[in-house]
Amino acid sequence: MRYSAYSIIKQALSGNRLWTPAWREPEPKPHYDVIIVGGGGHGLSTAYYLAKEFGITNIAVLEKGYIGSGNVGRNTTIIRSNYLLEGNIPFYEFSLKLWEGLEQDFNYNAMVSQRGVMMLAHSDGQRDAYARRGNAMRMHGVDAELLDRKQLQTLMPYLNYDHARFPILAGLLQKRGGTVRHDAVAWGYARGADMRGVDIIQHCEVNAIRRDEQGRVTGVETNKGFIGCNKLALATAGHSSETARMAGLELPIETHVLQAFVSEGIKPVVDHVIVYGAGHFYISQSDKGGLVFGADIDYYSSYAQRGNLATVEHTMEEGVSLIPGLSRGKVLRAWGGVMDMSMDGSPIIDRTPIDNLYLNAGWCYGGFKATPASGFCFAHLIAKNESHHVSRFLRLDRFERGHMIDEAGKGPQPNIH
Amino acid sequence: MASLITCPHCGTRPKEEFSIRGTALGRPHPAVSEEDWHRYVYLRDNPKGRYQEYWHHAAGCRRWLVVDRDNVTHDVFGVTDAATFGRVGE
Amino acid sequence: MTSYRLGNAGSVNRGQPLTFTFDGKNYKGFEGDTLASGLLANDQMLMGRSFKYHRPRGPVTAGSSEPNALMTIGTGARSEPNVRATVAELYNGLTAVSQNRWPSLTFDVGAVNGLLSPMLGAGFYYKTFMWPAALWEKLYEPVIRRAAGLGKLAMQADPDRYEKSWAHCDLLVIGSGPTGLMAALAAGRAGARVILVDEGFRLGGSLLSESASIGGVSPADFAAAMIEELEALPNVTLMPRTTVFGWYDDMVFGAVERVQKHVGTPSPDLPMERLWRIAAKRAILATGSEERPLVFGGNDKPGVMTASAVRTYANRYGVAAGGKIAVFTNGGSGYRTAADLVAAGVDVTAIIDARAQSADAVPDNVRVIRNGAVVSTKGRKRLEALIAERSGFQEQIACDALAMAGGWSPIVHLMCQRGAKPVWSDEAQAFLAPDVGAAFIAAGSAAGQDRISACLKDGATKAVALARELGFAAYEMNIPEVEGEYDPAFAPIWYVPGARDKAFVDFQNDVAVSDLGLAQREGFRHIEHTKRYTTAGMATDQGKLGNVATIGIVAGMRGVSPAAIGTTTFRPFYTPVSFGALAGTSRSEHAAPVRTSPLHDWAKKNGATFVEAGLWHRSAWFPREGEKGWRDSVDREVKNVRRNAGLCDVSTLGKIEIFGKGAAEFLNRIYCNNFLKLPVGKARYGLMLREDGMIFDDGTTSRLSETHYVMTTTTAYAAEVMSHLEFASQTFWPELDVRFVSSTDQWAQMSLAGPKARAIISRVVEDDISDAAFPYLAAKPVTLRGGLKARLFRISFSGELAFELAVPAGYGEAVADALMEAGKDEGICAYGVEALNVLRIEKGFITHNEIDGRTTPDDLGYGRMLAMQKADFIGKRQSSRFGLTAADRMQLVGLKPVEVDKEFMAGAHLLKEGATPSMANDQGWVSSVCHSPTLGHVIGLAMLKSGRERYGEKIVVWDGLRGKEVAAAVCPPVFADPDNRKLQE
Amino acid sequence: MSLTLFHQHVLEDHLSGFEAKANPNHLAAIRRPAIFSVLAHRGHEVFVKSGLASIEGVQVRDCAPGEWLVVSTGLGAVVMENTLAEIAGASVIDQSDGRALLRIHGPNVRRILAKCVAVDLHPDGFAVGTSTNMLCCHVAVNLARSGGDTFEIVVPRSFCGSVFEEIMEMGREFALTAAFADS
Ligand SMILES: Cc1cc2nc3c(=O)[nH]c(=O)nc-3n(C[C@H](O)[C@H](O)[C@H](O)COP(=O)(O)OP(=O)(O)OC[C@H]3O[C@@H](n4cnc5c(N)ncnc54)[C@H](O)[C@@H]3O)c2cc1C
Ligand SMILES: NC(=O)c1ccc[n+]([C@@H]2O[C@H](COP(=O)([O-])OP(=O)(O)OC[C@H]3O[C@@H](n4cnc5c(N)ncnc54)[C@H](O)[C@@H]3O)[C@@H](O)[C@H]2O)c1
Ligand SMILES: Cc1cc2nc3c(=O)[nH]c(=O)nc-3n(C[C@H](O)[C@H](O)[C@H](O)COP(=O)(O)O)c2cc1C
Ligand SMILES: [Zn+2]
Repeated sequence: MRYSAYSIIKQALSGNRLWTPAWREPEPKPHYDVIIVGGGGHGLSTAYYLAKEFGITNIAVLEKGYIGSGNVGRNTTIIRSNYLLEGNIPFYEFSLKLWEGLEQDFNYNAMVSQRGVMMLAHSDGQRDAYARRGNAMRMHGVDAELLDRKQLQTLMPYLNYDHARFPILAGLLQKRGGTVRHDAVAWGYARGADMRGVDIIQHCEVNAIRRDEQGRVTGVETNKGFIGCNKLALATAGHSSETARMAGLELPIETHVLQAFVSEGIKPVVDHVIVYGAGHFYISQSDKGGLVFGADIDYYSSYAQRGNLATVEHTMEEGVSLIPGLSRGKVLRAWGGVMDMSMDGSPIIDRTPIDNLYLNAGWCYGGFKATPASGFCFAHLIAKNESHHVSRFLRLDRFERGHMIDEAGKGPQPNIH
Repeated sequence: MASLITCPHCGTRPKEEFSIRGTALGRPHPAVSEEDWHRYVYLRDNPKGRYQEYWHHAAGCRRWLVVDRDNVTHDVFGVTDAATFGRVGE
Repeated sequence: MTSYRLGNAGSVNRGQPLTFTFDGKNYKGFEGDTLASGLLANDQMLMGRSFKYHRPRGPVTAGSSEPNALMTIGTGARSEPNVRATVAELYNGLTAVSQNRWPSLTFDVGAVNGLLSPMLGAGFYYKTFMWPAALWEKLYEPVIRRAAGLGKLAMQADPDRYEKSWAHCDLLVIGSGPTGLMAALAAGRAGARVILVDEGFRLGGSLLSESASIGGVSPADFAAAMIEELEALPNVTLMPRTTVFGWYDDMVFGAVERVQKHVGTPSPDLPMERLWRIAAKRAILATGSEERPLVFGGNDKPGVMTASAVRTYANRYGVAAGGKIAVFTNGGSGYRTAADLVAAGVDVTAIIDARAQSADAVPDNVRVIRNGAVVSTKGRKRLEALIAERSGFQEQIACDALAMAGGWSPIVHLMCQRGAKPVWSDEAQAFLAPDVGAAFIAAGSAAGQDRISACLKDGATKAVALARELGFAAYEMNIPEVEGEYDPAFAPIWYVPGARDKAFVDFQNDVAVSDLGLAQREGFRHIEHTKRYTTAGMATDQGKLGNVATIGIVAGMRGVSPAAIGTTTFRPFYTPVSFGALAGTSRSEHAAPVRTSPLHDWAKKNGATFVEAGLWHRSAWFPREGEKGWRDSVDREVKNVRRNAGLCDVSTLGKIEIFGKGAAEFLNRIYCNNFLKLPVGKARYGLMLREDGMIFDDGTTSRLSETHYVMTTTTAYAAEVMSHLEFASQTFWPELDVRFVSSTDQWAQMSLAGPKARAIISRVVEDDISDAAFPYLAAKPVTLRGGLKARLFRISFSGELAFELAVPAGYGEAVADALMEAGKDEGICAYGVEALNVLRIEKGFITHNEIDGRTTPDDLGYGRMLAMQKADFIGKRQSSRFGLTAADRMQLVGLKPVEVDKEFMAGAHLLKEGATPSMANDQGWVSSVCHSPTLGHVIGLAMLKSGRERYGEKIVVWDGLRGKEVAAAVCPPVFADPDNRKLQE
Repeated sequence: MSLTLFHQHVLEDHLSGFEAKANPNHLAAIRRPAIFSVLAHRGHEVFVKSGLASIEGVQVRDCAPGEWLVVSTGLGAVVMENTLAEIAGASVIDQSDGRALLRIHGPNVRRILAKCVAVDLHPDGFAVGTSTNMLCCHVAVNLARSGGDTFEIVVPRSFCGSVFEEIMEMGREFALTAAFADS
């Protein structure tokens, strides 16, 4: 069913009784051309683009929980392409372009809101680093502006200019950055994929990967039985090491928990996405009025979707330090997501040494914004067996070759990227 | 775990006193193969469940500890000084 | 206006009247009232508007699960939005205003949304606002965003203080009803350290609201006696006004105490709120149970409340919820409510009981409609009547309040925050607390006990068991006789269909049964999908009232048991917690501790401007009269250092004392260059790599004796380097005899640089520091004239003849003064980190601008330092990877503008002449830039592809971000004294 | 030329302005304690520890296995240095200027310190004489119980101003006062 204002009025007149499911609940077929493990943003968008752009529709997406139960449903919804390195900028910019046309493309309003992402600098060194980044973006045709303190004071008068421990000196603004409604992304891609014949199978957990004598992947064992496939694509985010291990593969990834928070609904006060450079705090306000924010990870390995009070407090300390006016607001809910922190902080979209096995992983806390491009490039890789040119650097063997894409410059310690 | 860690030297302390480094791996012999070095520096078993991890008691005794824990339930099974970890009977 | 205050009922202090305002109107209440009870006493039932449809709303509860009666309390910087009037303690002068309405609470334009409600059902926005695409940004989104939220946040700095505290106990008891009081007393008498918390401003929980006789006295008097005994026990801490909001790993509970939320003029010596982290050996969940609303058309009219709320208003606050109150019940609670109201003299029009029969006692003269149901309601801003139905016949019953009793749900929230899910019980028709192990157990009503007597017993028994487990000699408690308690048993009904009006499950978010149906039809069948699609349970009350009904109704629609549907995930916070409390003192200037140098005061009196460097405040430059800006000062300082001498505070550099017979070998493995043969009395520059072959930090290490070294690190990496050394020594090579301790704070360290440095220092130091006796890179203990022991290093970060003198921190200021005095005739000046930066750029020395975690020694021209012949050093094996040795890597170069009056800035990128700016053409970037007073123009350090082969090449410094493009010449990265002649002088 | 050099306490600026009269809850900043780090080398831990225990007029504070701070308000740094130098198997370094010594006591001292440290200081668990490193007001310090309701905190000098101010803030509700003391 096509969604529009017309369909809403028409359905309303018939008591909203005739709406149909956004996606089917099929039983798995014995065999698919492509099986995608993981019904998160990346798995669903991969299925969508495979069907829509590359003509492959005999696909199953297997999700162990409900679709969107992973990180796509628990992130702080920030989208941007303000990266520094050659391996990342073109990829994230491609993603941002796809976001810009997404609603029309999949006929679902995911509320892409290009309200601007502001990254604040609190020292000369940091300002120089942002200048370097802004110039790198500009070189690639990506929008970037460097604002000084005065301009910031006009744009965001509520920030802490006068009593800051770390003064606000400048800000790197990407106006085209912003937020997207997280759940709608999963649902929109799911609906779009389902309409094109993709089987979305929820509550179907992959427990093992079956390989033939040559070592080629032939299918997966699940709680719903064996399902065969020609190609197997892993898009399991924080669980990547677990699923890759089923094929005997060890990854440059450690799993960590990141918390996120939402405040009570309040009237609009924060118009942009703001990132605090003296800490790690980032914040935006949802269309319902909740301030959505987060900061550092909890630093220890965790597969539990919940975090620690010390990190909660630390987040609020940074928040109130940056925006003193938050103090009398109230935090409503905290949750966590488990993330695939990679060894250089950048993702992997690649074939693996194992035939028929494709990998999409290592998104750390930045993979939501990548959802469209990740799906598109992964679909490209699966369909054509070669990397899309914007994802050509995101290779699994880059560490062995010494071509790390280390945006933070922190080296091989995943929890500090 | 993640709220309180019992340091074998200092007693029970809040997470804030520690910094965390990742899997408690042994550093390979300097002469082993490229592949082994790559594995040590970049590849991680990253199991879901029982896990040994380096924690540094930065605000306490400044000893590196190995925290043996479950990364799903967050139960802690034991905390040992890293210098003696895995060296029993050495 | 009629008064709904009842004769002498309740425990408010009638001797202490209070005045307050709501929406500008004055009201009177009493001490002990909540804002809601105060308003109800004045017949002000309308207290808020719902989020989506702006429906008029009154309170549904008398507690913390309130979804409707949210207001903004206080004014200006002290105003707080979304306060639940049902728990806000009344104080004199309180001002409250209603929210989410325009222009007023009684007349709210936003209510037109209600007319459009058929089109605004669950998820409508996902399906529309897409055409034309351009309108989304311009029209739709701004409109949606403007409708967002409930109250307004003033966004001003908070004038009040907040603080945090730890607490430790054997037993934490959460909730001070009959269960919690008995538990606390049982363990307290046994000598255990007990903390009893309750979110209420008075301890006693439901005892304050119930009518019965416990041990011959009223529940409230019984509670008072218990509290008196508890207060007298030194090992028991009572914490009213404290909400436990979260249960974290290792039995740490987060709680927030509202220290001064209830006072008109807060004391500056006390915090507004205090955050508690309670580390408990054991805990008892005695949080009671929540009465469920019933779901029928128009169940959200102001005046429709839970029966226990109506009872609480009457029994505790002495307020009648209405003049004519009807009761809709599925269990004993409705009858008890009717009885209490009748006893207080309130008119009860009817009890509508969903059940065919029951054993509950009916108060005299009250009509009971059995097998009945309320199908809909009349009235707009206040309930006027209800339509009851029995066997197909409908009847309108006039009433201005309706007490609904829909059964009970144990409050198990906290126990489910660490992953365990509550368990559906068919018998209790409720979700019960999960088993989370022996350390944290539920008791009383939270554990499904339904009578006061049972709660008393359960609390006592469980606390005794826990206390004994911890080794305390606990004795069984005498459980007082309870008379006149009622039976709260019930028979669930999830939904009464039949009305045109919406039947709400989530009041604040306006989620109605029809939305739940739509979600099921559209495939959002998993309860988490249902929640996310309809937003049921996502409002400020987090579905405390409505979630169980939602689950029951969805189960009904699907023809399964609620057990098959399950609950959504329970998360902190139990009730919303202020940012302020969670942030505590760590905010604004106190966001992080400040580190001050021992030369801070010296710099200050010399007029320094300070800059933050990590946690430190460092002197940046020293302006003098007549200088127009910082550049003037910095230029002067630089020139003076090159011509005469300057004194710079370098105390912030990390200093690590390294001891042991294994220290030499250890350092040799830590640094990529050779350290084994460093002689005693000498310093050496070293590069430390990470294991991946990239530079980690640099600095000098000096050998003070065979087995004693002192290492200096950069200011920024001091802590990391220390941890790194400890890591290496404790985990890699514990067999090496080496020990460290930081002495950063012990020393005031000053760099004295410039051609006249030696002359000046020799006036202060007794030892011979001639070039022969104290050559370049000498490092030795010295004695100052007068006898003070110090350390002197002949190292330079400026390219000039320079010394670093370290003296015990307490003498720092005095020694710096002495040096300034000694150098007066030589023209000494103080210089700051800005001049230091210029001096090092002129000399081509690197900092973390260049070592950004992606550079190898060779990138910086230090390739020869890599002592690959060493058997081992950190970073050795990964250094030879292709990507780290490729010929086109970026290498450190210098840059000079082709036209000397042109300037460029750090952060610019590099392009070949004539190349268009694009990623493919990117040749590198500028890492450090300064105006060089020595050369008279801007100079820069840059990382350039194959840079060392390109000296002499003309290159474009491209700064599109700041609209600048300048031609520059690539040159070696050393601008001043390339042959190091000055260093050797 | 001989120099006469004045020694500055790090809290010099912070403490001027505080009333001289000590309230029941009081914080004293000790003017010139001698404080040394002692590090035992491998295999010498027990020996060094007993050596330290035999020195009179000093307090030995536990930091880590084989690491102590030796504190004295009576002995001067020179005497202390010479005494410690006699212990074989130990490395010793003067930290008297690198650390400040704060002594806080009073009936509410635990309530105040509970806002500064996470460690349970209940008298039953934290006996007189106990000492250990811990986080206090976001800074790593060494805290010791030196008497019934008396605790001593050794704070790195550069952080001392921050820690002092924070403790005073936490003591506000209990009218905490502060002053210098010589011992
Ligand atoms: C708190 C938080 C905040 C974040 N904020 C941002 C942000 O602001 N901007 C941004 O760009 N990114 C952000 N991220 C990162 C982003 O959410 C993730 O990188 C991204 O969602 C990961 O891709 P995904 O959507 O496919 O993952 P997921 O949604 O996690 O999908 C993976 C799916 O695989 C399923 N799965 C796993 N194992 C199996 C198996 N064996 N069988 C079947 N199914 C399986 C999981 O159940 C899951 O649904 C944030 C992440 C978190 C946790
Ligand atoms: N479960 C049932 O079926 C049922 C039904 C009707 C009445 N009752 C009655 O309810 C009473 C139950 O007694 P009880 O002692 O178990 O509970 P209670 O309701 O008397 O006390 C619970 C207390 O816990 C506090 N609380 C809840 N969550 C908190 C938190 N997170 N932090 C701090 N405080 C919190 C509440 O403010 C309340 O004061 C009995 O009188 C019983 O008869 C039970
Ligand atoms: C961007 C965003 C906004 C959210 N806003 C709300 C909100 O307004 N109210 C709410 O209860 N939860 C909100 N949540 C949190 C969800 O309820 C939920 O906690 C989160 O998606 C994680 O799922 P889980 O708690 O079921 O594990 C929001 C989540 C996200 C990602
Ligand atoms: Zn320790």
